[in-house]
Amino acid sequence: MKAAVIVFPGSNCDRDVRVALEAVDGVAVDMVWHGEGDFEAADLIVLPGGFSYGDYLRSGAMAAHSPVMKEVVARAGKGVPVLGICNGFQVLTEAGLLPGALLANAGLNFVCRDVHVRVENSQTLFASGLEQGAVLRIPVAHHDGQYFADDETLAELADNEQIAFRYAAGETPGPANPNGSVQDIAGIYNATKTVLGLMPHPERAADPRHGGSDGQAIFAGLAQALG
Amino acid sequence: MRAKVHIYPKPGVLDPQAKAVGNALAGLGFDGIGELRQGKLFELELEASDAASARARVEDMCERLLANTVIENYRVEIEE
Amino acid sequence: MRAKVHIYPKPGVLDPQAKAVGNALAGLGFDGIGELRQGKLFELELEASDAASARARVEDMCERLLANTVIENYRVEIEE
Amino acid sequence: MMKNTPGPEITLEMIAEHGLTDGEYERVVNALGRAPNLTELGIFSVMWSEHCSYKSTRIWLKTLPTEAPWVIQGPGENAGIVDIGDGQAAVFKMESHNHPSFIEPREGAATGVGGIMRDVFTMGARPVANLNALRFGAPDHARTRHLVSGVVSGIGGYGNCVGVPTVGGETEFHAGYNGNILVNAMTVGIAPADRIFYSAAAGIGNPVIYVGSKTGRDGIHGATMASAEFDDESEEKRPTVQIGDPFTEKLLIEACLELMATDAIVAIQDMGAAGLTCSSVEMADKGGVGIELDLDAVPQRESAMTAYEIMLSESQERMLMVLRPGAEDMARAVFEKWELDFAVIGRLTDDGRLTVRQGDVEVATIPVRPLVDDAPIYDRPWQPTPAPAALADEGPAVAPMTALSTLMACPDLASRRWIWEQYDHMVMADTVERPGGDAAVVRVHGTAKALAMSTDCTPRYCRAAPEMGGAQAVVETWRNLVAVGARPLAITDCLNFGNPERPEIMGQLVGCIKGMAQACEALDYPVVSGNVSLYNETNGQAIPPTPAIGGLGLIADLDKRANIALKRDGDLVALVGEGIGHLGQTLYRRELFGAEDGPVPALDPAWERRVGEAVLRLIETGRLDTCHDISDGGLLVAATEMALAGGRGLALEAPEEGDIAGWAFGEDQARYLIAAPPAVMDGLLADLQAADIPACRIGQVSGDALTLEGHGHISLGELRAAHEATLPRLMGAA
Ligand SMILES: Nc1ncnc2c1ncn2[C@@H]1O[C@H](COP(=O)(O)OP(=O)(O)O)[C@@H](O)[C@H]1O
Ligand SMILES: [Mg+2]
Repeated sequence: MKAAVIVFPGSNCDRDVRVALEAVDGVAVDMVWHGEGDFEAADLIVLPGGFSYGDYLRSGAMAAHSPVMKEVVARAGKGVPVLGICNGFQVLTEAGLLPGALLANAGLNFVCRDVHVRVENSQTLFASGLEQGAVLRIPVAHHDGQYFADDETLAELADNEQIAFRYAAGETPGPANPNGSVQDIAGIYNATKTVLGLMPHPERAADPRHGGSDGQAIFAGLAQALG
Repeated sequence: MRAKVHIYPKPGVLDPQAKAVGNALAGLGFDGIGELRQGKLFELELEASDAASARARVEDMCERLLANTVIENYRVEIEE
Repeated sequence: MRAKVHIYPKPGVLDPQAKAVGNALAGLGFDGIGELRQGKLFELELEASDAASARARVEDMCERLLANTVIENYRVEIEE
Repeated sequence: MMKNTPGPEITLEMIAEHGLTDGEYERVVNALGRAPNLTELGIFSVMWSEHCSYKSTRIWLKTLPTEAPWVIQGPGENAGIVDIGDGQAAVFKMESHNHPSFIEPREGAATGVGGIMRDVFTMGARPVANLNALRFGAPDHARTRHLVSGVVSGIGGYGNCVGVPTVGGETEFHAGYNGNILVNAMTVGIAPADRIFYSAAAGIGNPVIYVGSKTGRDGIHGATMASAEFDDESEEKRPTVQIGDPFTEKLLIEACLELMATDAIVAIQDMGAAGLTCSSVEMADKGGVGIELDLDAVPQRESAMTAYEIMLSESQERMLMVLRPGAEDMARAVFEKWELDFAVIGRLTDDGRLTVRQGDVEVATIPVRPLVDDAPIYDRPWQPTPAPAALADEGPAVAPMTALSTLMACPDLASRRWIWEQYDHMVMADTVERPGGDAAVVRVHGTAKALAMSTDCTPRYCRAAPEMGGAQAVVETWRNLVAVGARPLAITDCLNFGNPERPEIMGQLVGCIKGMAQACEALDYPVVSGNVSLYNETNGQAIPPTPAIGGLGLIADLDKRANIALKRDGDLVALVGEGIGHLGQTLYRRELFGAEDGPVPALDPAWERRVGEAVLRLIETGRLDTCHDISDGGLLVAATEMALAGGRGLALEAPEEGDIAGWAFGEDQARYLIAAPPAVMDGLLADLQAADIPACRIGQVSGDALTLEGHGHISLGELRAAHEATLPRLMGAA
C-alpha cells in the first residue's frame, strides 16, 4: 500500500503518522506539501494532526482551501480512501467531505489524555483490523473536538451507519466524552465509508512504548484491506 | 470601500464560550444580564465599484472562508 | 436594553489571526483587499434605567472581563 | 557618509529611565568618547541591563562547575549541549519570563516558551520536549486563579501549536509569590553532534540576514522591564508585552532546520531580549568583527518606526544569521517556501563597530567590544542568611492517616492533571513517561534510548538555609532522573531572586550558588546553561529564593527503566536510605501547623551519589521497574503516590518505636522507595547491603487501600478524590 500524508504549514503529527504507517509491513509513505496541486497516485490519503495555518480562523478552515485540498477532494470523489486525524478531521468537515463541524471543547480547554472509543461500524475498509463493539484506548489532544451536527444530519449518520467511533467509559480519569461531542461521537464516515475523520490519535497508540498500541490496528487493517 | 462582517453561532449551536462569559460576569456581580452572544468581527477595506458589488464579494468571502455556515450565521455591512 | 461590544487588538499589537486570514483570502483569489482586522463581538441584553448608565456598566464589564486591555481596545454601542 | 546623531539631547531623566546609574552613564561616555544619542543610549541600556549583562551575578556564576567529558558546550552560548552517544547531542536550557507573565499571563508565558525554543533550535537542534517550572501566589490570593489560568493556557497554546510536547515541570503556590509569579520554561532538543551552530560571526563582508516575522513596536524595553522592580505603577507598563505567534515559530523551526542541513549558515542567533541589538552585538563580539546594519531593509510591520524602536523591539519569532557569501538565493528560497520574511540587512565589517544606518543617516555607531566588555560588573555586598531557629513546639499530635489526607490534597502535592492535560504531552509520539512521575522520559527518535528530564527546587529550604537549598535543588533533579533509571548528565538553571542590591538578598543568591556548586561537583553533574531573574520584588517584598534547576539524564536502554506506579499485587516495597524523621521546614509542618520553621534536613551530596548510583544499578540491570524518590511530604506521601499511580493498594508496616510523624512525613534526603516481587527483592536488598546502602522492607502491595499498620487505612478512591479535586476546585472547573 502506498499512502500520501499531506503536510500543511503547521501540521505537526505528519511525522508521527508516517512512522506508524511505515511500521506496517509493505506500506510506503509519500509526504505531500500543501502547495502541490497534484501528487503521485496513492492508495490512501492521510490528513494529519496539528494546527494547519495556525488554525487561526477556525480549526482546519484555511487548510480546507489550500491547493492540495482541491486534488484531495477530487480523488475522494473517485473513491480514494481519505483518513483525517484530529486537525485532519477538522479539515475534512471544513472541506465538506464530512458532514457537521467541530466546535471548541465544552470545557473550553485543550485536552490531552487517553480516552476510550467503541468501534461502531466494523464493516468498513478502515475498521478491517477492528471488531464491532471493541473498545480501544487511544489519546486525544485537541482544543476544538466537540462534534456537532444538526438533528437531520445526525439521523442520516445513524441510518447510514456512518458513525465510526463513540467515546466510551474506561478506566481513565475524567469523563468518558472529553469534549462534549453530540452523541459521544469521536469519528464519522462519509456516506460511502471511504472517508474517515476522527479526533483521537491512533498514531500515538501505535507502539507498546506509547503505553498501548490499540491505534496500530487501524493502520494494520487498512494496509491489509488496501493490499 | 469598507466592509464589516459579523459572525455569530447559529441558534441551537452550543456556545459554551458565551455561557462561560455570562457566568463570569455574574460572578463579578453584574446582574440583570439577559441573553449574551459572542461572535467574530472582521473589518476590511476593499476595492469595489459600488456597494452592491462589494457586498456580493464579501458575502462570497463569508460563504467560502470567513464563516462556517454549518454552525454560523453572518451579516455584512458595507460603509461607503 | 441591548448593548454591543466590539473588541479589537490595539494598533501595533501583533495580530497573527488577521494576517493569516488576509493571506487565505488572497489565496482564494480575492484581491484588492486592504487592511483587514479581526475582532470579537459581544451582544447582550441588560437592565438599565437609561443609555448612559447602561454604557457605564458595559464599559465596566469590558475593563474587568470582556476585553484584555493590555492588548485590546473596545467600543460599546447601546441600542434602546 | 555624513555623521549624524539625530534626536534630542540626553537628559538626566532619560538616563534614569533607561535604568543606568550615573556611574554607568559615565562609562557609556567613555566608551564612545562622546555623549550618546538616544538610540545609542537605548542600545547601551539594554546591553548593560541585568538581563543581558549578568552584572550582579557574573562573578558568582563563574564558580559553578561547567565541565565534564560529555559536555560539548557549557554556559555562554544560546543553550548548553551534552553528548548522548551515537553522534547525537542534547541541547537544553531554561529561561524565565516572570515579569511579562505577571502583567499578561497568557502572552507572557507563551512568549517565554517561544523564546526558549528558539534558543535551542538556533543551535541546530530539533526541540523534542518542553518543561515549565511555575510558582504562583497563595491559592486564595485574588489574582492567583487568573494568573494560573492565563499561564497554563499560554504555555499550552504555544507548545501545542508548535508541536513540541510539554512533558513535565513543577507547580507551587506560596504567598511569597503573590506579587511576583515565576514562569520558568525549559526546552530540550536533539542535534547531530557534528552539526551544531554557534553565534560567532565570521567572514568580513559576509551578509547579515534577518528571517522570521516582521518587526513591530512590541516589547520595547522588555529587557529593562525584566530587570526592574515592580511597584503599583507597573500595571501602566503594559503595552510593552509581546504577542507570540506559535504558527510562525513552527515554520521558523522547519525553515531553519532545513537550511541547517546545507552549508549556508556561518553563524546564527535568535532575537530574544533586546532583539536586534543584543543579537547583532553578541554575534559581532563573539566573532571579533564589526557589523553594519541598514534598518530600512528590516521587515517592518508598522510604519514610521524609529531607529530606536527597530533596534530595541522585542517582536517574537525572528532570527539573525550570517551566511556564506553567495548562499543568499538558496536560503531565500527556503524561507519563502515557509512563507517567512527574509531580508539581507547588513554585512560584517573589519572595523569592530556596530554601525546602524537608516536611509542615509547613521543613527548609531558604537565600538562592539566595550558594549560587551565594559559592561559593569558588581561584586555586591552580601550578608549570609542567619541559621534558622530550632523547630517550634510540635503542637497537638495529628493522626498520620488524617495528616496524609490533608497533604495529598494540599495545593503543592495535589495532582497537576488539570495543568498537564492542557499541554499536548504526546505529540512527536516519543513520550514514554508522561507527566505525573519523577522525571519525564522522551525517546530519542528512532532509537532505543531516551532522555529523562525534571525540574525542581524547594524554596522553603532555600529561604531557611540557602546553601543547603541550592544543593538540594540540584540533588532533587538528580534523584528524580535516577529514579526513572537515567544517568544524570547535566543541569540548566533559572536563578530567581529579589533585589540583589539588598545584601540579605545577595546573601541568598550567593548561598544558593555555593550549594549548587558543591552538589554539581559531588555528583559530576555540571551546569551547562542557565538564566538569572532578579528584582522579583513588589513594594520591597522579595520572593523566596528560587533557584529552579532543570536536570537532564540519559537512559541507554528504554526497556530498562522504572517509574513510580506499583505494578503487581504481592510486590514487596522497600525503603532505600535512612532518615531520622526530620520535620523542620517540611510540608507537614506547613500544611498541618501553618509553621514554616526549624532547620532544613541534612544533605550530603557524596552520600546522595552513593545511594543513587546503587539504585540506578538495580534499574540498569533490568531487575527494578518500580521506584520513587522521597521528597516533598515524606515517605507516606511518596508511598501513596506510588499506590495511586498504579491503582493498587499498599500495606505498610509502621516503625516499632520513635516518632510516627517524623517517620511518615519527615523529609530526610537521599531516600527512595522501590517495589519488586519477593524473589527479586531478596536479590535487590542483597545487592544494596553489599554496597553498604541501608535498605529495608516496609510493606507489600495488596488490596485497594493504603494501610498503615496500627493507624488504620484509607481507600485509594478516597485518596484519589482528594488528590485530584484540589486544582479543578481552585480553578473553578469543578
Ligand atoms: N507545570 C507543569 N507542567 C507539566 N507537568 C507538571 C507541572 N507541574 C508539575 N508537573 C508534573 O507533576 C509531577 C509531580 O511534580 P513534582 O511534585 O514536582 O514531582 P517531584 O516531587 O517528583 O519532583 C511531575 O511529573 C511533574 O512533571
Ligand atoms: Mg520533581
